[in-house]
Amino acid sequence: MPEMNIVQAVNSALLEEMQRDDRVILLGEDIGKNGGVFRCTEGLFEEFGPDRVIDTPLAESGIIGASIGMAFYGLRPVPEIQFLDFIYPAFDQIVSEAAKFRYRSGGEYPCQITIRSPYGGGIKGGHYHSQSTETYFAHTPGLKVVIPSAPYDTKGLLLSSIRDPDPVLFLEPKRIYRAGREEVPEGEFTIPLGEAKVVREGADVSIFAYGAMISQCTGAAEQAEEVGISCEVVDLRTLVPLDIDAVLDSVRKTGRVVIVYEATKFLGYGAEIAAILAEKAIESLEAPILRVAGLDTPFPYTHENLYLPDAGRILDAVEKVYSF
Amino acid sequence: MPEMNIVQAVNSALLEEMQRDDRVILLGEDIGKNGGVFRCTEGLFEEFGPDRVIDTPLAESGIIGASIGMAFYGLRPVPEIQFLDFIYPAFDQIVSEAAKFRYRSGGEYPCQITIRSPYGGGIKGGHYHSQSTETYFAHTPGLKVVIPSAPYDTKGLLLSSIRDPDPVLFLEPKRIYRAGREEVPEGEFTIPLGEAKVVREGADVSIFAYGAMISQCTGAAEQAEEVGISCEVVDLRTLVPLDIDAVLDSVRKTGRVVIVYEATKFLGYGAEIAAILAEKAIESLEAPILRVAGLDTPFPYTHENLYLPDAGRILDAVEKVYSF
Amino acid sequence: MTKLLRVVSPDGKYKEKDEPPLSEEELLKMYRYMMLTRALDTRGMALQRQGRIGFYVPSSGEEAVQIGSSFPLEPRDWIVPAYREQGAALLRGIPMAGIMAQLYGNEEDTAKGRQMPNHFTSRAAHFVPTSSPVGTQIPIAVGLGWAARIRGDNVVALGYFGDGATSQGDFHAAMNFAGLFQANTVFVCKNNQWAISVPFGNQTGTNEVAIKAQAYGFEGVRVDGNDVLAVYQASKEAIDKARFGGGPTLIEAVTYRMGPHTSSDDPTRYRDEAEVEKWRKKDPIVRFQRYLKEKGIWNEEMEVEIRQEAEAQVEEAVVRAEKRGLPSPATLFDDVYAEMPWHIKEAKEAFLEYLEKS
Amino acid sequence: MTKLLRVVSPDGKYKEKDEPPLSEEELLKMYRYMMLTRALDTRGMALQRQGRIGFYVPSSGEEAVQIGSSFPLEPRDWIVPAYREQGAALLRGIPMAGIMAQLYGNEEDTAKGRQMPNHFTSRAAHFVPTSSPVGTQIPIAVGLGWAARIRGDNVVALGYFGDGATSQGDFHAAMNFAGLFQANTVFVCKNNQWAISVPFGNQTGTNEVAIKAQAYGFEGVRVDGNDVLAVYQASKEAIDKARFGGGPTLIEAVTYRMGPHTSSDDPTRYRDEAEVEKWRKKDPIVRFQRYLKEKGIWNEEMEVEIRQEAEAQVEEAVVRAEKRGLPSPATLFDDVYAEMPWHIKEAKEAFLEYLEKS
Ligand SMILES: Cc1ncc(C[n+]2csc(CCOP(=O)(O)OP(=O)(O)O)c2C)c(N)n1
Ligand SMILES: Cc1ncc(C[n+]2csc(CCOP(=O)(O)OP(=O)(O)O)c2C)c(N)n1
Ligand SMILES: [Mg+2]
Ligand SMILES: [Mg+2]
Repeated sequence: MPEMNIVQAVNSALLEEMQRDDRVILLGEDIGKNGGVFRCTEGLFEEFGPDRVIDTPLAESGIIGASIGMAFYGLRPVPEIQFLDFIYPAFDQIVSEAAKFRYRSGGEYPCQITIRSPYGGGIKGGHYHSQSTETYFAHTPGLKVVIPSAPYDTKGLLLSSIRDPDPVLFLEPKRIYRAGREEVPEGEFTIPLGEAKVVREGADVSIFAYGAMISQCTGAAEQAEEVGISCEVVDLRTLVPLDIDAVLDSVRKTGRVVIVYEATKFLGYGAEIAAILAEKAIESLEAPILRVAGLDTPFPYTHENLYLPDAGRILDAVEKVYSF
Repeated sequence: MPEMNIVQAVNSALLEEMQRDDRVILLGEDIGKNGGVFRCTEGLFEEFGPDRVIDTPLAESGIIGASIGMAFYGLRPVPEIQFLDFIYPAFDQIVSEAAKFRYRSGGEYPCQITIRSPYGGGIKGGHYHSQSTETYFAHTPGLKVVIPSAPYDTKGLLLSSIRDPDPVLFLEPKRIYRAGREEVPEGEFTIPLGEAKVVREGADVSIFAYGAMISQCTGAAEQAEEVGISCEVVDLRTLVPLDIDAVLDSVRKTGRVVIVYEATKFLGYGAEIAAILAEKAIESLEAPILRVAGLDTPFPYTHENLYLPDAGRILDAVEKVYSF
Repeated sequence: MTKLLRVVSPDGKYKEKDEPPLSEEELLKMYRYMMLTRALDTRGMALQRQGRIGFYVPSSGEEAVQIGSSFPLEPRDWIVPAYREQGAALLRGIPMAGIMAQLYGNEEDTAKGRQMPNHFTSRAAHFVPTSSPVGTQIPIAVGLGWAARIRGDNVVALGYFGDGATSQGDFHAAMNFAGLFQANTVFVCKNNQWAISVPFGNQTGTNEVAIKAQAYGFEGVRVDGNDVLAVYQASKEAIDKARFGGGPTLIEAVTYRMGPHTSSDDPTRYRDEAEVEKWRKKDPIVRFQRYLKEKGIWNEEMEVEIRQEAEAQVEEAVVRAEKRGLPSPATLFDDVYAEMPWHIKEAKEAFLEYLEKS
Repeated sequence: MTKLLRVVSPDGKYKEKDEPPLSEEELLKMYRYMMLTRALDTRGMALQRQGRIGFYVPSSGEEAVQIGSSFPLEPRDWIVPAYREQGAALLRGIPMAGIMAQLYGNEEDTAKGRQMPNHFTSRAAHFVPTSSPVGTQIPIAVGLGWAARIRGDNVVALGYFGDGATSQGDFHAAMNFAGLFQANTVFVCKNNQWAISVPFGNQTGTNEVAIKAQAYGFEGVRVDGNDVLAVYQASKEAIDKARFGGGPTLIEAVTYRMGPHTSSDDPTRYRDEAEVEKWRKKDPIVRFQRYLKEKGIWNEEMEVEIRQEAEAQVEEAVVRAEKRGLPSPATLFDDVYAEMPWHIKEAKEAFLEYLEKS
């Protein structure tokens, strides 16, 4: 099995799916000749030509709106939004249109598109190349939201997303695009949406996270181990639908919870996890639920490392819930 | 003191503030000659003329973008978005621009605009004249979010919003626009942002809500009283910044919590309240935190009454947390 | 000012050389559908006033645009509508019973009572689900026409929108994509002079819509929207052009919204009755009737028959709709996703349990 | 095709009657600022390559557009920039030290290190905080110019954007509002032929930007963007017109992005060196130099002096910036709102406590 980083895993998934299914078509800004600003679509323009790998004008609402129409026609568009921060011209198309077609047509108009977009901090991108605004989408019924944290999962989840009959927002943690390689199968291979993954088992504290935060969490878990705290790290992988069983199973075991996400804390995705636990698992809880998250400010530049949760802050929270 | 409904309270606040401060200017669709589709700006066009009550073309991003520029120039724009459901063409202007100017200019460019918009269900408006998507805005640092539930508060909060140096999203629960009248002062009178109001005191269960849900909650509280459960109903009034003291005070007293909101349950505003309580008040909690909310589906038409929380569903939750 | 195309003059006169090659049968079909649309609108407003349906959006005055522009379409083509396209929906083959079920939001509504009246949808008729947000449908129409072009199919997408919609960013993005990628898309702007209370003169700094196509490198045409044959002619040309790889066209159909914006609107607040009166004299149905008479294929008897048949069709659908119950509450939870995820399932169960209990 | 305005030919020749009425001093000021901008860009890229700053957006090749268009502005006027307007920022009066502090995101940055390099802001200079999203600045420029008009002030807002930005919905909404309300706004489209890797020919179906103004009922002009006097001339006219109630103008300045899109970009992936070479020969600084020489107000000595002074100014700012520390972590929490709400206060306290501890 070849070793790949996340960029290569994305590329490999796209390449294979386009070979397998000629309805799959890519469109976005700078994805053609340039191969994407992060090179995720490298080589695909050469392979499939300008009718299947389309460099569009600079208009996200055009990209998503056209993708919806293409999906109705029977194509399988996989639009790219260059950075999640730039998705807002298409927000109306996503939340008012793509998300609602199946419902408002009584099931007659599914909207099978997979919107890929790099997101999150850690590349010194400041305000507009760093944000994690998955809440906007996870709060919108009709959309699925998927976020991988490693190359293997990236490929398997992206293939599932493209084949999924519902609109999927597939967010790629750009900070770890090239952070490491692992073995990724070539050929047919998928990972079902809606299944979390326990990346590290533990008994004392459950840490729930996704995307680039996973490695920070496992880092913290290792440090916690040294001081005698056993952490379980659960990678949610799919934010909608959430794998509720994985969450509850872990909490029933540990009774202590830390939720980690890069987004602004207030109403970030972790708020929903905490709320679900406050409803369904209050009797299991032995400590307050702590959230280690981005600050409730716009995303900064110079001090992004202070803004973003890291192993240190996570460990701090783990110790707090453990010693509560 | 004159009696007013919410529409009249909005109108009165706008009229007086425009008389007091000639920098205040209104812009939006159908707000001039037509007086607004809900008549909130009735008579103002006649009073202040087309330079201060401006009927704009049909482009929300133009309305909000222009308002931002006007604010920089020194005006105090109060743009109207005809229905919250139609705010998305302006979403980028709101979340990427208005919300971030103060921060990204190091404080040199405050962005004093108050965006008014009717929101919420209950008028048989289906998908696009009914939604409660306050989460999108409450999750965006830099914005304030205000939602009144009665005429008196409407006027006092709207005046505070217009004078507030930060961008405010002022959401008007259209379902109760004309639901009832109460005495509303004429002339100088404001209610500070960030202060919740206990609309009914109680000892057993805290109900947190806002907007049109308040009357459903007090209705449920009355019914609960009959079966011997004493409910405290807290009207949050300002969603950002949240009045944390009011929330914690109530929970410390009752130990049991029901949160009510019309929005989609998943990641609705109540998720944050639950998450805050799971962090700060877990020792006070004597029961799971229940949320009575809109369904996790797009907003329906025929069965909107089933979609929306009502006194019955709220009472059901109250009984559950009470008897836990 | 772009030249205004016209085939039939207000008094029904025409030059033979201008006439599109339509058979008598086709002409009468057009007329029937215009009458049917008018009958539906008249009844729809009445039903709303009587409190039997919750809301209505009349299209009176705009029958010629709807029927003329959608008449040249083939079944494999697509319509991407705004909310005032009931005439096109009928012509496209959505049955009157389906229209009425949607207006009532009852159990027979294929969309399960999920949208306000006038938000029609049909897969079979290639009529894309209507949306309320103004302008969002336009890029979708481009996507359909573009997909057809990419696949090499001679299929066209026709997108409708109003004069107000031309101010939206989505109009611009759509036009620009269509021009650049030569999508098989025809844009029909129903310039009915009003966007709720805003007259066209306050919508944009130009005094026409057609000229806006120049910003995107393709043709804009202006047509008398109350002349069904002129609309047909322009649309047929544009549709054929798009079908065979000639790229998009923007058609501005100059017409008038004779009624209120919707049943919730009171136009006397913002427009003069005199203006309405002026346009009422240009009624597209009357104009077409005069033409048919001029051609000798219309008479009073026929008129009565067509009117009665239209009214009967509407009446029958009303009777049927009123007999139907509401969609079951359980349907509220369907179709959010292809498969119901746990949180919706759980909510559904709790909900049905609660409903039973209460 | 809209006529391309030009004052100075590529070899520096000109007709006296075409020359704008600028003094020798003014001409040299322009030249100095163009040279200063070039010096900043050269150094900025180098600093990034050396890892001393994190990112840079060069404007090389676009000096004439920036300086020519902002030169006619008065202090009370406003600039609403994109991210490639450092020349205009300098001319507008943001000191080089301020520019450098922003690039370093250090404690002297008035925006407290909160944005990426090249996102300049200054209230004193009426230079609206730069944003990354393409196009969002355009409606804001309209709001400023419209407010001036409403208040009856002879104040102008000048909004910059690229050719790529013309595809965005916000461009459309802005142009439409400006045309309808006759805002005191001048739009300067820097058509540098590229939007990252997308050539202008793949951006839209027209082969120019200026024509797009017709869709909004006002004038669009095309000017040789590498001819600072032509840009000045067109901008001066448009600014005066806007100032005195004549409404907006769209200026398309045809120029070329000589460098990469940003320091993160590798243009060899998508464009031919031959094309760059062709445009390098049209370097706006060289052209202006030839003109000044032709007029007899330039010589080698002066050139050396101007260059050295520019470089020295940049160098001094670099030295200063590198001596400054980072903004204090506590500043992270300021300026979200005018007053800090409890949840930010609480996070700040916890955060500072944690920092101290660790
Ligand atoms: C994005 C958006 N903004 C506002 C509205 C409210 N609204 C509904 S219809 C309408 C006017 C539309 O005018 P036009 O496009 O001319 O179509 P017409 O109604 O005349 O057919 C407005 C403002 C909306 N539906 N969507
Ligand atoms: C809304 C949005 N989409 C995408 C991007 C990513 N992006 C940054 S600059 C750019 C190209 C801009 O081209 P143009 O407007 O011609 O300006 P130029 O860079 O040539 O000065 C793109 C696609 C962005 N910043 N904002
Ligand atoms: Mg209209
Ligand atoms: Mg460019």
